[in-house]
Amino acid sequence: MKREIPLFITFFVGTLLIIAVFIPPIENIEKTFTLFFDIIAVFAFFLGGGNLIRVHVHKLVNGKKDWVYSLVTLGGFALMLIAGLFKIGNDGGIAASVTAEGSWFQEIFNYVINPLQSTMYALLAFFVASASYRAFRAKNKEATILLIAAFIILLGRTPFGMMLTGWIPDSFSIFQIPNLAIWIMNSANLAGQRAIMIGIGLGVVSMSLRLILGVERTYLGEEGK
Amino acid sequence: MDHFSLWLAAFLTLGIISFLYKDNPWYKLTEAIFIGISAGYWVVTLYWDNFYGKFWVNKGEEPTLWIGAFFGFLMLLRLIPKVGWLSRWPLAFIVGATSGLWLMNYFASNIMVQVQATIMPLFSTGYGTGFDADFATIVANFVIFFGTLTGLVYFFFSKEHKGAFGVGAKIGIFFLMITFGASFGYTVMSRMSLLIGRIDFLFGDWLGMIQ
Amino acid sequence: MSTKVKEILAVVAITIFCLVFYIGKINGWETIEFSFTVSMIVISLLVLSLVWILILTIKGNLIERRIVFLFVGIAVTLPLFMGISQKISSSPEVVSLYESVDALPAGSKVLISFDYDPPSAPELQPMAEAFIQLCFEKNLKVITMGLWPQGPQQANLAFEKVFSSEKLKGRKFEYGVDYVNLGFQTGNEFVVQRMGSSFKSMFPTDYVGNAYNDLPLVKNIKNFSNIDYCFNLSAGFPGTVEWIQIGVDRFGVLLGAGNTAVQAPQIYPYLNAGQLTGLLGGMNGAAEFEKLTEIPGKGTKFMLSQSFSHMVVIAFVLIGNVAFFMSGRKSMLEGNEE
Amino acid sequence: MKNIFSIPILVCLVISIPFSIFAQEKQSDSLIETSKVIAEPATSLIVSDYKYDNGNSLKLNWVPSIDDQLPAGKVTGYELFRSVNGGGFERIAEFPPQKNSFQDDKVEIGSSYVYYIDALSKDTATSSAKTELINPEREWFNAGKIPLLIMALIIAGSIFYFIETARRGKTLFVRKIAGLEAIDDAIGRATEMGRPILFIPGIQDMDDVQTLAGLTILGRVSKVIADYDTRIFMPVSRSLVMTAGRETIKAAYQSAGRPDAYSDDMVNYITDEQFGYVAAVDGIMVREKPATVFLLGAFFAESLILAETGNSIGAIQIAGTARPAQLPFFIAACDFTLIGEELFAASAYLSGEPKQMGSLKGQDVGKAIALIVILIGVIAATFSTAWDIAFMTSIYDFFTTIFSVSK
Repeated sequence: MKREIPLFITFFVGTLLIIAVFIPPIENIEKTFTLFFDIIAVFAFFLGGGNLIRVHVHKLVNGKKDWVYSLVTLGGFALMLIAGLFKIGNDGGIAASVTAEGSWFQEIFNYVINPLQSTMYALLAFFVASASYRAFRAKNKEATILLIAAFIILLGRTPFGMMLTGWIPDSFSIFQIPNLAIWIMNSANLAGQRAIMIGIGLGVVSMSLRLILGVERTYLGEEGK
Repeated sequence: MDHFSLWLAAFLTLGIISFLYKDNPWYKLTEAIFIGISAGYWVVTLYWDNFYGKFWVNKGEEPTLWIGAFFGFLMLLRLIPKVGWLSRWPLAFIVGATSGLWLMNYFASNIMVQVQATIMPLFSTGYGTGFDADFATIVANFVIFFGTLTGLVYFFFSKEHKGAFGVGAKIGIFFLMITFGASFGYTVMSRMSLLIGRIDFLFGDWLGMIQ
Repeated sequence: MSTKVKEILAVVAITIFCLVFYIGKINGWETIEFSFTVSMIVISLLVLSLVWILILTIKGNLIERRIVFLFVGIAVTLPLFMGISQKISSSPEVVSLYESVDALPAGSKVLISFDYDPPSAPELQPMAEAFIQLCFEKNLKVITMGLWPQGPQQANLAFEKVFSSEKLKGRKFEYGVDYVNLGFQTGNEFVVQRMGSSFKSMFPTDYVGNAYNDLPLVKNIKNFSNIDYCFNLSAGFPGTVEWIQIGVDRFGVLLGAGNTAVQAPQIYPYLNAGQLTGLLGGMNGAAEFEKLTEIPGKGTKFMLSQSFSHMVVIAFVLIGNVAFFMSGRKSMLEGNEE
Repeated sequence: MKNIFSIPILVCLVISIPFSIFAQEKQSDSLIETSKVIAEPATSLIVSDYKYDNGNSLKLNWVPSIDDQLPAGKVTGYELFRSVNGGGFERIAEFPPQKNSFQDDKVEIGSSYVYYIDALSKDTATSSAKTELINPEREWFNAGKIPLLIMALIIAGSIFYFIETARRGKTLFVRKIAGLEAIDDAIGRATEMGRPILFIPGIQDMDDVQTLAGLTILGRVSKVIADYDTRIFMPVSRSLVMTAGRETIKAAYQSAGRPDAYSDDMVNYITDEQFGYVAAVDGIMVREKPATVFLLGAFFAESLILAETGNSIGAIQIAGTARPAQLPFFIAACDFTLIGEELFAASAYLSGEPKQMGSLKGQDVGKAIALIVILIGVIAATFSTAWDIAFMTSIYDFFTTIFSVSK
């Protein structure tokens, strides 16, 4: 029972969704299932959120190193919960949209989460540079090709490309770097993308089948019984 | 933006940037704020959008939604060790739904569409247009054709990359590398502009040094 | 002096610097702009330090990661102070986007989907502003929406910016008649699909809470067949790919897209297949579009900084490789800084 | 009493409406006669239910106007009008000259529709006769998707076939995948150094198949980890992934015979927010200094932040994703990278079970079919376009039909 029912559920749901593609009256069943997923995700959040609280309270109570930060995390979590669930500061009260302008929830998003998100994202610029310096080496043929392609696209997308190769006559304009960059995007890049996409498609089909048929069942904790 | 919110945003921005120097109390504080606030943000969003908006409001009209809620409830049974195994049901449901959905979607959009898109005449700009392609387009067509084929050869699992097959796979990996190079070239650009955005905030909006 | 003391001093120095300029800002200090000569000196200093990094790298081991970070920070910041402009070309996909919008008759309804959030704003916001302004200049009606929660807010920011622009200053735009912001709806690609049968079912109210039927611009819009053009600003999923797969393929909308530079390579196959009327890729695309539409904005302003940052990346790749070959390929392969 | 007088006025008004319309038509007719170019209308406009759908489309066919000749007929295009449930007519589509059919897939079951089509000339439009009232109907099988079904059956069938063949004991060869060969060494290294292993299953939820792929690999990896008695740590950004991750690791520890060594603390939820999660994982990396980092799942912009931070602490990194835009960064900053399909093949490969290996062989059949179809298709398209060879044209048509995805 413990073992067969989950396997059957996976098989049934998976097969139903595949068949639904061909049966017009139930072709919208995927929407219903997506809704189920969203609802399950909310319930699961009790586990996730609960875990977050547990971990940090644990640190706090045991006075572990850096417990202050756990306090801050818990405080932020609680603040956001109260602001959002009770819609504090919303003009329309509890009936208004939670993200209404002027509400605490939205204000905190704008002035705290927003700069944090953007800055964390922006750190990428630094990492791109250090990776370029350290890792993009013409170690072998493959790496060299990657480098050359990256180089042409980089140059082509900036005015430097035109500055470097603007002297090439128009009849050979394809060799001007910006044009070459576009040409590569539309040819070799496209070819590689397609091969990867077809491969991924087959990989997904195969893995999904393994899951639906119950060949792959590690996620259910079934292995080795 | 008033003074407080500007300074708060700047404080948090610099806190994150300080990580580049090394892990430090400022970063740890920023990180703690980030985790707490954003986790709270998501609970609230999930609650209002998914639970309230998708379930609570519509549960009368669409009784099937109760199945979703039931699965969600089973998920919570994890907290009771004795019946914890029941939480595998919703997991099984999710895995089944994801597999079924993605199988057909990927089959159609990644395999069928891409194969069909690659079937094209080599000396023309499109099907049925005659010899109308210029040299660059013809070369591009050949490149797409051979690149896609050899790229696929690279991914073969049941054949050793040896002999003629190995040569194909080798050429294939070259094409994959060009794709990665192109992605890299493009990506770098995007990443840099994000940093520019932040610096514009710091020196423009905050300190008013640039226009 | 111990490292700790130095670090604290640095923090104090930065704080004082910021305070001084902040107080200056409040007291109405002018913004700083380098003259041509100063700009050139700064540029040469940057180049010199790159040469210095090259020499260091060739001589010994790799320079420390943090120096790379510092250098990038400086190279991106300083150009924002420079008063030099640079030439901007125009790529075919940008021109075709412009032309397809230009061809729309006055009064056409344009749907703009804001599928991004603030982190992607530096790239996409300039596109949004230029596109909306172009629409208003051509007397098109603008309807905005978002598949991302923060999208509609970005739309409002863009509207504000556009209304305060020089060209449109004298004109009045009435909410509900000339433009509408429908807001955000959860459901990712399903939103697009459901909009295929009814806009109203997805957006019973607009962003501020007006009922759909109370808005003169949209009340007669049932689905995509009443929309003349769609434009999608996308930073990932859900975004351009979903709009193409559902909006274009199923409902036959005319679609143009603005993408972050990361997204753009994945969109090229669709552009190639004719499913898109045009594409703006990254800051470059934004700057080109601004030039075509003669609406200068942040895209153009950031371009110099952007070019510098690219030059730095290119320089770092070159330095890494030059050093790699000059100091014998083997030894550097194992090289680990710090 | 006043109201009584208004009734006849109202009646008169209502009666006069058709006359006023008629009058307008008359007026416009007379205008045309004087100077404008008139085109004959399109004829035989027929609407029929589109079979194979859920009652959401109708098919329209018509004979183009006799004035619609290429290159220079009077007709400049067509406009299609539709009325829903007896309401007013609205323009729903326009076409270039010579077009003679259209599929309206914006109809709803339960409503009735009437159409007419206008032939446009330079100055004016002439309308065809209206169609009969039609209701879209629902069908139980989408015959338009037969090609999709056939191809799906062929490819899924071959995967299934090889799974079965392998199950019956036939050994199938699968080539080495470098990243996967390195897993044992990477875990061994962490054991030697006495440092933990960090596993990151991407930042998407369980509704992304890449996350599932990551978790299936986690199952294999954590079994080895249990054998080596090393610590594993898995911060996740989704509650569901946390639950599934715990379940997976627990099972692996059980099957390795070490259920006592498992603890729920191995898997922790951080936050759903993409960059909040990244900020936390970066912190964990520099503080815990894991010896080995696995990055397997769906990654977005954070790929390089994580991979570079992992690199800076000197960890061995094994990464894999199906997102092409992130692959170059993994290739640059990680020691081994699973590219696209390899990510999905990994758990089958690592399991070492014959039936799982069989599915990989099945995938190869799919690739072989794609290869052959592209090869023959391109040749056919080339010859057909260039020299108009009928035989080639039919091959081309066959392949494009078979690989078409109907909506």
